[in-house]
Amino acid sequence: MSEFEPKVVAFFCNWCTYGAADLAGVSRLDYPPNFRVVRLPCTGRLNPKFIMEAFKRGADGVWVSGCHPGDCHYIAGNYYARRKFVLLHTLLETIGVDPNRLRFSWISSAEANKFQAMARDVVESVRACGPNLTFRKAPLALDLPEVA
Amino acid sequence: MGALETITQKIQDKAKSLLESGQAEVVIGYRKGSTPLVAAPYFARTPSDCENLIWSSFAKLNLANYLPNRTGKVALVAKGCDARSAVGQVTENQIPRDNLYLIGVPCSGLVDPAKVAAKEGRPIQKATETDETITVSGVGFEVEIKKAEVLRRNCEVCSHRSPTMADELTGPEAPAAKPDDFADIKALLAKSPSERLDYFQDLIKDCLRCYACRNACPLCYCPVCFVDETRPQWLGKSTDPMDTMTFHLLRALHCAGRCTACGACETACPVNIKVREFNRVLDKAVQENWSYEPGLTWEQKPPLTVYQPNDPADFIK
Amino acid sequence: MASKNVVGAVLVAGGGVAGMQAALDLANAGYYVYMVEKSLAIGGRMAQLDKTFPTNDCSMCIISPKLVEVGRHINVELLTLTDILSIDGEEGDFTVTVRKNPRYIDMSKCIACGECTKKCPRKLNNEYNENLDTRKAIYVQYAQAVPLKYGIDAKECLYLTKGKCGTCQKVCPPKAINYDDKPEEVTFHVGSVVLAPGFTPFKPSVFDTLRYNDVKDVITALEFERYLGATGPTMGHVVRPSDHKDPKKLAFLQCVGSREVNRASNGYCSSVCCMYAIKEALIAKEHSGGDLDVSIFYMDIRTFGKDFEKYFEKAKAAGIKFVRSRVHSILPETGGGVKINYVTDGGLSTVEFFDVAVLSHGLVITGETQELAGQLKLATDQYNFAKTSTFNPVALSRPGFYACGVFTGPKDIPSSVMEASAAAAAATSKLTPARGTLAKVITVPPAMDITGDPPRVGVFICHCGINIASVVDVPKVVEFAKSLPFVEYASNTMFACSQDSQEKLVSLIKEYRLNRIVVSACSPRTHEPLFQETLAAAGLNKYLYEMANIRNHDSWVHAGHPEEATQKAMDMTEMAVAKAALLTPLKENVIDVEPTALVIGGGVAGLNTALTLSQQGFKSVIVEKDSQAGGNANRIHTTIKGENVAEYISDLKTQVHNDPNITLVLSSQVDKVDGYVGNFITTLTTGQTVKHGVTIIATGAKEHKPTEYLYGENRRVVTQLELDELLKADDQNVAKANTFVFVQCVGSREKERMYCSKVCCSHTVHVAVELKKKKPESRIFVLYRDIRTYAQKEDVYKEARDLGVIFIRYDLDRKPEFTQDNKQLRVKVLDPVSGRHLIIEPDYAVLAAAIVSGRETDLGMKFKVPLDEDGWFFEAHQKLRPVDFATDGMFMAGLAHYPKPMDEVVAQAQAAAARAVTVLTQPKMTVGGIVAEIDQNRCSGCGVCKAVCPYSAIDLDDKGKAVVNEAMCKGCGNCASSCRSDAPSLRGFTNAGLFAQIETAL
Amino acid sequence: MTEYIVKEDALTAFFQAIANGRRLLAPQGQGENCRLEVATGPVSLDYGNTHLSPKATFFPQTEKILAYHKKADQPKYNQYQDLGDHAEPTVIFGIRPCDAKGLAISNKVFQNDRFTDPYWKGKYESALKIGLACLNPSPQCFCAAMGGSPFGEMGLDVLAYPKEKGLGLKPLTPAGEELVKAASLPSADLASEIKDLEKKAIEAQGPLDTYQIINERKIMELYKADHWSATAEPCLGCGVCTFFCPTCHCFDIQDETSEAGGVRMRNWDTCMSPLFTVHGSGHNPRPSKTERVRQRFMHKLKYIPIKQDGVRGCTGCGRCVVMCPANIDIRTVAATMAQASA
Repeated sequence: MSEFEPKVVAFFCNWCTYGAADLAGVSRLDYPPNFRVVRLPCTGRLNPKFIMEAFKRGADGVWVSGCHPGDCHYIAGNYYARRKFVLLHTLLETIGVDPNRLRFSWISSAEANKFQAMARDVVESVRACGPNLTFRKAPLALDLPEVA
Repeated sequence: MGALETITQKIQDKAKSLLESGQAEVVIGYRKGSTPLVAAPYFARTPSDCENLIWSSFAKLNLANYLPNRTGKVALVAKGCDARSAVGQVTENQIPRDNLYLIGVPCSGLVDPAKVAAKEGRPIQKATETDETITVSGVGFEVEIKKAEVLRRNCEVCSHRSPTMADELTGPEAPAAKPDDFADIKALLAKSPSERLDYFQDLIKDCLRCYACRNACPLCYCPVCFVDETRPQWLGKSTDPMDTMTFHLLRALHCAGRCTACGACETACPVNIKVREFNRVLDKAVQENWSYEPGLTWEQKPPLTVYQPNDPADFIK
Repeated sequence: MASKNVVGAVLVAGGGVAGMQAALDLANAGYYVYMVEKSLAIGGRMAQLDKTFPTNDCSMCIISPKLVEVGRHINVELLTLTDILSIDGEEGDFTVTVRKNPRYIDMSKCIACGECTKKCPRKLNNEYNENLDTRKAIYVQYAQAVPLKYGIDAKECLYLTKGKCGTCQKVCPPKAINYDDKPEEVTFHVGSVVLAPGFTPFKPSVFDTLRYNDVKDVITALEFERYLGATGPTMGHVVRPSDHKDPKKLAFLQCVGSREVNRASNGYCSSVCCMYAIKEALIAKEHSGGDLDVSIFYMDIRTFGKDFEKYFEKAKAAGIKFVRSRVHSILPETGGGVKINYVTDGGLSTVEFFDVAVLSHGLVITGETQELAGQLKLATDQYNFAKTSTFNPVALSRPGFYACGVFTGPKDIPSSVMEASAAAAAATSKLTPARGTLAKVITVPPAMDITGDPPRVGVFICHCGINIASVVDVPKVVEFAKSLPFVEYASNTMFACSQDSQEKLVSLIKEYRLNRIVVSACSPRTHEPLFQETLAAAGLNKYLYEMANIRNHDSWVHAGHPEEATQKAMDMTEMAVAKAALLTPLKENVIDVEPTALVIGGGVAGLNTALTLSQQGFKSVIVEKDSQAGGNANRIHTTIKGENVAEYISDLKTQVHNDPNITLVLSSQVDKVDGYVGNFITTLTTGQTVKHGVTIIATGAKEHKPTEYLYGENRRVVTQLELDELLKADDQNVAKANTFVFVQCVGSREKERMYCSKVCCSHTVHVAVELKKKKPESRIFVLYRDIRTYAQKEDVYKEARDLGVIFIRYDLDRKPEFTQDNKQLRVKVLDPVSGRHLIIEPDYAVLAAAIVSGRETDLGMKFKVPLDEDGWFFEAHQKLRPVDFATDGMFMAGLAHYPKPMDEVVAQAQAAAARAVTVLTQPKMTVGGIVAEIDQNRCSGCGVCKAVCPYSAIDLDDKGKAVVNEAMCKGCGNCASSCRSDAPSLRGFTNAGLFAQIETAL
Repeated sequence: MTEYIVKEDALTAFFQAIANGRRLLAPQGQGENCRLEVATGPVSLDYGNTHLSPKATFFPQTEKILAYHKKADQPKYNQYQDLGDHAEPTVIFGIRPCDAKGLAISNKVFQNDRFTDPYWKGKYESALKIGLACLNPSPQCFCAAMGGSPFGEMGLDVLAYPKEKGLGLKPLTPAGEELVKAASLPSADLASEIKDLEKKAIEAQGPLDTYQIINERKIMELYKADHWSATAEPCLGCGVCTFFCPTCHCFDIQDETSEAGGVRMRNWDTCMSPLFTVHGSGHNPRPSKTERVRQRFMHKLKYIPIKQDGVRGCTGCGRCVVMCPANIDIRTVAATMAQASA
């Protein structure tokens, strides 16, 4: 059996963390290819249901990252987002979703190294959790049930 | 006359005078239910209707649920949690303050029929109550039970039993119950994540997705609920456990910082799911992070509509 | 002048933050801008900063959108690597000759992939990192540089100097290297010139006792800033330079090269060092986990700006030590670190060890700027700063020349930005007839109607030379793309962004009737606008476009994993296609703009705003609640430069009175406000209705009424403004008086008003000097906490001391004590130098009473603009938008924003006018695009969206349902994620589109 | 046919015999928690009624009916394939007569001269149904008023009733007869005992004589009556009544997709939800709860009787009466319908 490769959905704000990822590219800072980025204008756009949708569809992990508090391109989007994250984080952690599956971070557009380190850490943390078998929708059964 | 009768009398008198004076077009209160252990919503529109109004420890629905989209002046019979919901609805523009008159009932906690049924296994044909006790009877039996032993979970712990925001109180303030210390949630947190997940998945395994919890909730007045959305219809309509879980998690998130622990959701649940378990996780978070309790003033701003630059969020790296 | 033709273009010299702001305001007001920058890229000093005070905003994060805006502006012509050779002619029509120095790179070909740098063998000091690490001979100035094009350092390149190497030419994928590039002289015409040459940090080498030259652990603050920077030599890790160990103790030495006339000959205060030192100290502590011991050695702490005093308090609370002492020498320690000799406040000589000594060096005008000023015959002061007047703070001594930023005096970023906007207004005050004559407009064909058409997606996968294709199997991605739903066409392209690829894209859109375009290439942050323009040119709504960043986010970072990278590129392309198929054309609507401004407040700020707007050809209505205009300035005698304020005010009033563009409504206030940017309707308390496109709040502030020091009990105790009134009236008692005591910070910098009123110290030293000059035998005492005569005002402080004014410092816990005995005032104060109490019996005690805000909460609510906790109006961004409100069409000027001296008030007023002109100059405004919209069937009217909208763009209509004002929405999507029933959706980032991306990501 | 007796000590053997290798569903658990489930523990004989009606056995809340593969390497990809009727041979013991009647009513919806639903048919016809008559009806019970009886026989193969800790059995169909015979039970004549017990049980329910009036009133008279908005006013619109109702049978067809393919399923729907009738255009013919509540009661008490030869759509099981969070009691509503003026 090949080693488990986690699938992570990442939500980045356009102005900071997406920029940091761009800069990491410019600086050729390599990191694992395990996540797919959904670009948002602002972490304030992130509806908690997006995170639920990612898990529901079988993501092994979710990573949300935006501008540092105070740096929001839209003045206060990340301040409002932060309160939502507090609730979502608390809720998922309490109901038993391994906290290592869900990462929140603030990475500015200048912090390419932080981005690289965080990317590695996210993937390794999720890898350590193993495949998400419990907090997802079961894959659709597409064939006739076997007749006894 | 016991406290229950006194309150009932005061509700009837107040309702009558409000309707007669035109201060209210309708008084929303409770009537006696058609089956045991039930008090049902009642809409009194004429002074003579008012004699059907009662107060009882079976008055488990939150009548603030009937306020949104209502036009005209309305008076509401409200215990502490209901009044706080109504205050929340005013701040959320669901009813103008001027259209609302709160007849406040100091509440000593309501009875949980499931606990009664668990205590008395035989089918109950009839139930009566005094201030401290209820008496249930059926084929060949009659049993008296202390109310304190069969209170709803949310009534055992309650920080605001008396509706201090009410326009009028129908009795002296009720003795305070101990506030929710979330001891059980804290105990749960001591368990492993997988044990916790098992616990919550088991909690909702019977859920029918009937959404009675939502419909009984005074906070759930959205014209279109997220579970009913199409384009994208992102939440499945089947009884898939993850879809069901998603419903409960998101409903809890939507109620966060707004829930007054009235317990209407659990009352309405036809399969006795402790729905509020999810809400309580967030009640705890809201109190701990932002020291906020909803429905205590007319000016309060729900916690997700404001922020502080130094809000705590240590988990964000 | 009026008879002559004027040129509708302006030269902006200098590409720092001030120059950029001036250029943008000019270009957005309808002028063509030539921006000349000496170096490879714009950005200036701010691009080197890690964080900015007092908000600790990430400097690069906030400046980079501005860089991109300048870089892409159709009416800003960027001339990098360019020197100004001559400027001839006069205001209205100058002939400018410049030399464009060779870059040796064809900018139209360079894709900034960095292959050249990777292979270049020549390592050199990296100036961007203050030479703390290295760069190559072919390089970009910094990663986010604009233009993002490489250049060759001709003096160091092996090929250009020795004819050997040529590696870069070999490895450059698009063949952009041109070793034969030559300097080129270019001549163009402009109507006026804005100089924003900036500064260079003072080189501390002249101070041999500070040992900067030979001790590694003595560094400059800018070097330290680079250590703090995430893109710096240690990636933000604070180290001791000598051994790269974690430092435990850090010292900042203030006023290195400032307030110093012996070695440095810089008598002025550099204005920013106190704040940047506190910032660097705080950030360093943050980076080191808080255990770091930091001391700041200072003479006076000058935290005079908005929220600066709180920042200072925060630093003290964080444990940063402030030591009042000027350090005379630093000695190296064996094994690293330094010993600092200093004398404490109490006079004790002390030696203390520190790991690193950071020299807070001042700001200096460069030799090149001095030369340019000389060549252009512009008057400068003894420190080479440009000479300006209080009442015309950005105009230089020669008509047609204007300046902003540090050239007119040391200042911080917001003041520079304010001046930049002011310079944009002033520089075009005579060019109004030519507005729009040279500015270009983009014309695009009408977009085709695709209503009801099924999605037909075209996918273009870019090789980016070898940047993508060397890692990602591009043909495989193309084949995969062809299999995706709705994809009608997919192909690969060598350079998607090249001119020929763009042309091909246009023809393919037509040939295949493509109505959605996906480009898998590089970052949408840099390239989306380019492709969107191409879509528009092809008659396709530009929002029917989606990008997959398979270079920056894929091939560049997964070079070692080609298979995974290919899979990722396929997934990213699939995600983009899934979202693209759900995109809809976004409408941009046009709204009318009422070309009138409402100016609230008729003080110096308001009057200047209106006059500046009038010069630009716009009408304004000034509302003044008093029965006369002029505000606080009516009470002021003279400025620190000695100018007569009464004459100035009377002149201003006459100008306003005679100006047909200005209506002054006295004894009136704002009653009711409707509308939004472009279309406000305001009713005044006089019943008058004003239709206006923009609003400028210039409501001023007032002098605090002291509640201490016997004020109101003894008539000899007066406030600063009261003394000015007495001086203005030639009061005989004052003339006869022999002894004056000035008390500073009365009501400022205390618990209930934790801010510095900014103007009092300067005004006090000015008045003290005036009094002393009039009557040299008079005895004048100034009781102060920190003297804050920032910038060139320091000279007046020095003059006061030279004239014998006595300065006695007091602490907040030992305030001067006032008593009276039979009307005789007696002031007792502890002299910290002698340690003894002094008793003064003054004829007048003058209290520098705080400036307090009008706390115009009600006005703020009417216009939906916020106030901060001290009651000052709250700007959109403390650094980069100091005169704008977050709400579009709303601006502020003067003391309503924060206390400031008159020259800064005038500059801010001009700046507010300049910002307002960018709105008023457009007869129609385009709104829409990526904005939110509300599905009212889903709206419960709960108001969450309204509460969380940072731009006040959402309101509830008369049915209680939310509506978005497209003119004010900025597209953040906060409403869409906060609504429980998804009534708002953000166009371009709809739930459906994002869900589709999530689905295809997995 | 004759009746039979199961002695207390023969119960276990009896259940084994009737199951005969088939799946046996029987009441499990006591009181409120009593459910019809695969019998793994002792079979309850003393319960009011099962918490849920037995309809989910034949008409599951979620039933997957068709599926397709998206991946080209899978057989028949991009073509829908039937997922079968999920039927298996089953014996159900302990259905209350009201519920059996409810199933019979639904059966006419799913199988009639115009239409046959294969998924229902397969499961309904592969199940043998043994009812358990009620000796002590609960306060919410009113089957008699709805034309049924605590000893009603509609839809059952065998009617059982508790007798001296054992059972009395009355086969009702040949299949029922065969089933009971297979258990080799002593026969007895229980007809008069059944009659007496039935009379007693009916009397315990109390009379409800409004139905006849409803039957006689014209549809539009009932429909246009002025009480509907007051009747609906307390309704929360939750639809618990429909989920628990033994005769509610409405469903919604949904597709769910994933990267691998898609599944078409049907899920219970509820006419109490505005979504039930909302059109693609956004128009909703039943825009408020007044129309929806009226629909439900008119359907149960007027429309179904018209379509099913007078058989009322409500069987009087009383679940909605107990479950309705707002205590909207169909008995009260029926009384109101009988009296209300148009």
